[in-house]
Amino acid sequence: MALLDLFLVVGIIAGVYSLLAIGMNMHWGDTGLLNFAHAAFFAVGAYTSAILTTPTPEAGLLAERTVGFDLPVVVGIVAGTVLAAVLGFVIATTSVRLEGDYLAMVTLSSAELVRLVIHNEAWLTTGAQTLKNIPRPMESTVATLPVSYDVFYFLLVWALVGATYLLFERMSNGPFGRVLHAIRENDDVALALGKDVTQFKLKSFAIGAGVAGLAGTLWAHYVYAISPVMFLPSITFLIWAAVIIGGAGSYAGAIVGAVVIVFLRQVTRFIPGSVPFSDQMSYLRLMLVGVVLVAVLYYRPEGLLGNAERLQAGTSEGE
Amino acid sequence: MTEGEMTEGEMTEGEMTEGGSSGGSSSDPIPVGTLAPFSQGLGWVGPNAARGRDVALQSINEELVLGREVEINEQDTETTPQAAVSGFTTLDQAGVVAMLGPSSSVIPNLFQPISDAGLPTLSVSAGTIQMNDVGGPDAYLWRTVPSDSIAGRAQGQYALDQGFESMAVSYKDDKGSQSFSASVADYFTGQGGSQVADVPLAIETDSYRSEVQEIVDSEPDVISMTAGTEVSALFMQNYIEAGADIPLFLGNDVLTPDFIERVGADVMAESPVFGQAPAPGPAFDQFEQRHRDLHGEAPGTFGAAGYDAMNLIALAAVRGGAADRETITQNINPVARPDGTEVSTFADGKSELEAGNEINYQGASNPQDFNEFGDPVGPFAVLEVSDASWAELTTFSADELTT
Amino acid sequence: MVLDPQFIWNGIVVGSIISVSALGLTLIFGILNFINIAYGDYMATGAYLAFALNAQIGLPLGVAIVAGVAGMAAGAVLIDKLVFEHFRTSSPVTLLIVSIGVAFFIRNLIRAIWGPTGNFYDVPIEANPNLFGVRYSVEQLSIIVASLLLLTAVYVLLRRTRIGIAMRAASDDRTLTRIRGVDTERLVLYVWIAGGAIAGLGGIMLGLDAQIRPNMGFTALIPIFAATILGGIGDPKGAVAGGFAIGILQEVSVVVVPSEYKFAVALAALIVGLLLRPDGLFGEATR
Amino acid sequence: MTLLSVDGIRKTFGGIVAVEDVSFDVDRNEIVGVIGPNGAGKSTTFRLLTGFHTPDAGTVEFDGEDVTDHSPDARARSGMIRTFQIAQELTGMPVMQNMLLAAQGHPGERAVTSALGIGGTSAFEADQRDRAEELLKLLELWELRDEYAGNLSGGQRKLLELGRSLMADPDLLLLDEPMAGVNPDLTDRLLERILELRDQRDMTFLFVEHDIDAVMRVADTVVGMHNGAVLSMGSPEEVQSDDRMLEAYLGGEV
Repeated sequence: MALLDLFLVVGIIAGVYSLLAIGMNMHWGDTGLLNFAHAAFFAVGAYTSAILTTPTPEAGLLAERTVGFDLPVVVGIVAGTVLAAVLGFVIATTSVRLEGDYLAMVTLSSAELVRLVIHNEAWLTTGAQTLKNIPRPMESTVATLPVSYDVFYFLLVWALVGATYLLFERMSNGPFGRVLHAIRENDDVALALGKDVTQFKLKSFAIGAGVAGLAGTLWAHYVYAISPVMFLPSITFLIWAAVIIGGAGSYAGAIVGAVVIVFLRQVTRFIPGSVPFSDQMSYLRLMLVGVVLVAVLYYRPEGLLGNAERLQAGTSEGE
Repeated sequence: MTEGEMTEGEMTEGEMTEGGSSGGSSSDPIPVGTLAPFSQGLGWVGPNAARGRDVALQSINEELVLGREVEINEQDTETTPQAAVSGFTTLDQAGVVAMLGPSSSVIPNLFQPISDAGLPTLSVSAGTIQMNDVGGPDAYLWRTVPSDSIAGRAQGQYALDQGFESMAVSYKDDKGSQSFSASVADYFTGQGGSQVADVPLAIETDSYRSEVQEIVDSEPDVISMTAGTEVSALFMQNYIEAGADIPLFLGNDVLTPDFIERVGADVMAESPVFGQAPAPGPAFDQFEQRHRDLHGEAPGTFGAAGYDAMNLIALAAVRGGAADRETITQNINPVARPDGTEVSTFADGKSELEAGNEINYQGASNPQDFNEFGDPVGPFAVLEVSDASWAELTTFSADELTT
Repeated sequence: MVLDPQFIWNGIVVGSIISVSALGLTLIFGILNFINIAYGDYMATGAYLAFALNAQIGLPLGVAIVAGVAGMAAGAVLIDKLVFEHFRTSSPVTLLIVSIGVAFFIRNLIRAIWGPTGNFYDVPIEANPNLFGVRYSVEQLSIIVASLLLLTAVYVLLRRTRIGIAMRAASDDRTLTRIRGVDTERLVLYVWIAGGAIAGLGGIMLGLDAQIRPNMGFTALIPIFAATILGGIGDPKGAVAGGFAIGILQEVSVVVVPSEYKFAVALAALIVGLLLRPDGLFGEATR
Repeated sequence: MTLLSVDGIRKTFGGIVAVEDVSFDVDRNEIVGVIGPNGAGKSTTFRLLTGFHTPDAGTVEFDGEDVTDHSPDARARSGMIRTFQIAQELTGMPVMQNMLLAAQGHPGERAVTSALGIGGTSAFEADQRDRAEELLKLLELWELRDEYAGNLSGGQRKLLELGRSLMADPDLLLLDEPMAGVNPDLTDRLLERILELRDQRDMTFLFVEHDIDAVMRVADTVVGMHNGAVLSMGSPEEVQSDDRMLEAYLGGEV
């Protein structure tokens, strides 16, 4: 049983990361947009939902937050998703018309600004202090069922991953995705064929950011408490690694990549503390992620589940 | 290797469900967890605490607990709740009977899981006042360092005793430092002092020159600056550069020889710098000596707290006669109750308990007398730098700080 | 409100560091045509190399700085041989992602070797002398002088030497240069040496003025990006001007903006710059 | 009846004049060729017509509407479709997808309809597949419909690009040097198709071309450019016999 519990917790984290990777795949895999603000969308989803679903805390020495709404969790989840999408839209409007490098720099900087705001605007977010007592959805109902809460939440998260996967697969394989793919390959062609490229890019950015926001809400309602240190840029880079390893352009690949990354980190937890360099384990883990990322790009640029033939055809001109 | 580990975990589990009493097998080691930050922001806390813990562990494994050795399973929280949650579940799954370590950055995420798992946990570093009303046997949670509100009183009281009337408060913009600073300011202003500036110090920045300027411009009698080593060092550098000579209080975390060395012994001695720390517990000197013997260096911040936490867990198991979660939970307070025979090592405690006596564990970081929320109350010392080390100026007793 | 000249001085110091660093980034971009996310970590590596030699081994600071700069120049070439060389024909975006992997590796290697906390060079801390109400330190003076020397040297290199002129040509049009018989692989080698050395120097300057942290370069990337974009990405002259503009703006902003939001000034400048002058301060045809 | 009217357009780059006071009209169902030596300003003119550049002065009217400030995609939606000098098929997409992309007014190109398959998406898609099938068969690319476009030969790519443009059902098709890098055999086929399309589908063509012979064979009107200005305009024979044009070509070829 206990091993199952561990599997459930790791599985829930993997599910949340999968949603993040699905959003990123819409940006990069489908549309070719360089998004480095994923941690910010994740954070906005988490904080929005947490603030909306908790009551205003009692005044205390540190409880500086002066807002709280105590709304149902489902409201928080929807609002967190929407607000993250809106933020994605706003960030993208500044630079989506320009070349990809600019978008990369702007998104990376914007994400840090978002974290700075969360950190400093304590009246809204509790600032550096932990925003606590976030309710878990349907906790009392689940308590009457013969399964543990983790089982319920695991199923909930993966049901949402499944639903999101199906929706995004259809979007990607439908006419909308076709335009995104065209934009990824060549903006000018899409323009010449009458596609409003900027609008499509903004939509893609907003939708992907929204899914990251959804992931944030699910995470917040699972871990009881959130703080700004949970949303460092390294999350964005890990999700990039997941998408590349899984295979850019493939939603199944995005999920597989996320699961691989999460389980890689968990497996190294079983290494006993007595082996050499165990104190450096967390750094070695991240170094390994760096090496794997570069190796995948070199040996298997299409990733685990990406489409090699497409990639081959796509670069046949040596461009 | 991974597989081997997993099998072991399952065996422990099987044994617990079958026998009900874990005292059953006399040879298997007792699994105890350490869940602390070994990397990222508070990455220096875990190693310090673990070295202190190992000093305790050395004699525990010579004497044995109920005839068994204690085996440590160490998990890194990476200072972030994500990693802390999966680290916690890993320990829970491995069947550890008690756990020590987690810092204030992740503790709020663990309140509920700890109580769900019924896994007794002793934090060795979380001073946060968010924990003031959480803890004790019902919550399975203790800490072996005093609350910031007590430390804050010590600092505030000393400032008042010196006749300082106005204070500028500055702090690293993170959870722990904010909590500490808020306590100082709250006490100081509550006793009639005035606060003239409130200056947060951003975490990842390259200078605090403008912040120092802002503080100096507010013309305080005294500055209270709370931060970890990194921010404190940079603040000190900018404070000295600016030629400021306003008395400066530092936070608990930097009262180490290492910090003096980092900033420079001469400037630290010349500047009007003070600090306050829990007055070392009765067992500190012998702990320090054994720490030097084992590791070849003096204990770092939270080392003594790690030592105490390990001893308390082991003694609780001895007193209760079983190494399981519930027994340890029910016996943490009893081994530290003030009316027992005072002991300061595991060996002494064990022999007293085996002789049928009650004990009062006197720790290295602190006497470890817990209040109803699992917080230790104890005396605090005010320190200044002389001869490249921290020297005691005065001490406030536990009574002075809690009334 | 009268502007405290101290803020301007601080801004010039910070601006010098950003300018030097932005110059290295933009040179690499000009020739290799990709944004090297690991650049900040190159800076940190330079700073740590010098730290190891100075504070840990005990060499004089000057020697340690030269060795740190040279070490990072060699390091940049080594990383190119190990990693980037194998991606020469890849798209700029692939290279950018490769550089994320490199950044992950370097930053965590630094943490594993030197630990996660900050360090200082072996420079005595003392009260700074005061001139006309402006406090300055010897290190700050050296930073400004060194950055001016470096900027002049690079300017001369790009204008007057064969290799520099080839670099500029390559930066304008890589295929054109190939046709005219410039050995692009050799150019790439030179640009990594120059870019690596400049990154190392930028990191050491930052470490001298502030402290040496594993994350120092990554945090510095945002103002550096802002300077690069403001100056027109790939344009050395613009990067330098952008660097000073951002540095001074950022330090002076504390008069009106809470200091926690100091770095947001760089971001705001970046976005305003993008919206108004997407091609940079000096305008056109850089891309 | 005039379909496209260009009036006094001008474009400079960093002080250098690329196009100066260019004016001409294209009538419905007409084939117009723009010719000129390298550097004559043909390509810039082409980009000004298609919206990839905005003129400093002058106007472009299409179908009676001033489109001077319209973006390329807006112009495309109003019926002006362009091709590229170097065929820009989307290499990582199959031939059929390249064709379907060009369909105008696709209800499924909204995210929601695409994800849920509502709003007549499938019916529209099926119609477009039929149209694409017809065109691909006409261009002898039907067998290759599932092949990635990047795997096609150079000539097949040109044909695909033509087919894709036709999928958009344009009123005016703007071709950027369609004969460049194409073997004579294929040139003949392309020209044949253009004439057929003009007659059968009532289409209008404007093309910029370096290859004068090709232009002379099909164009109704030829615009001869030199140094950014219109040098000569009229029937192919008139322009061909214009001495200034001959001189320009000779001068330009040095």
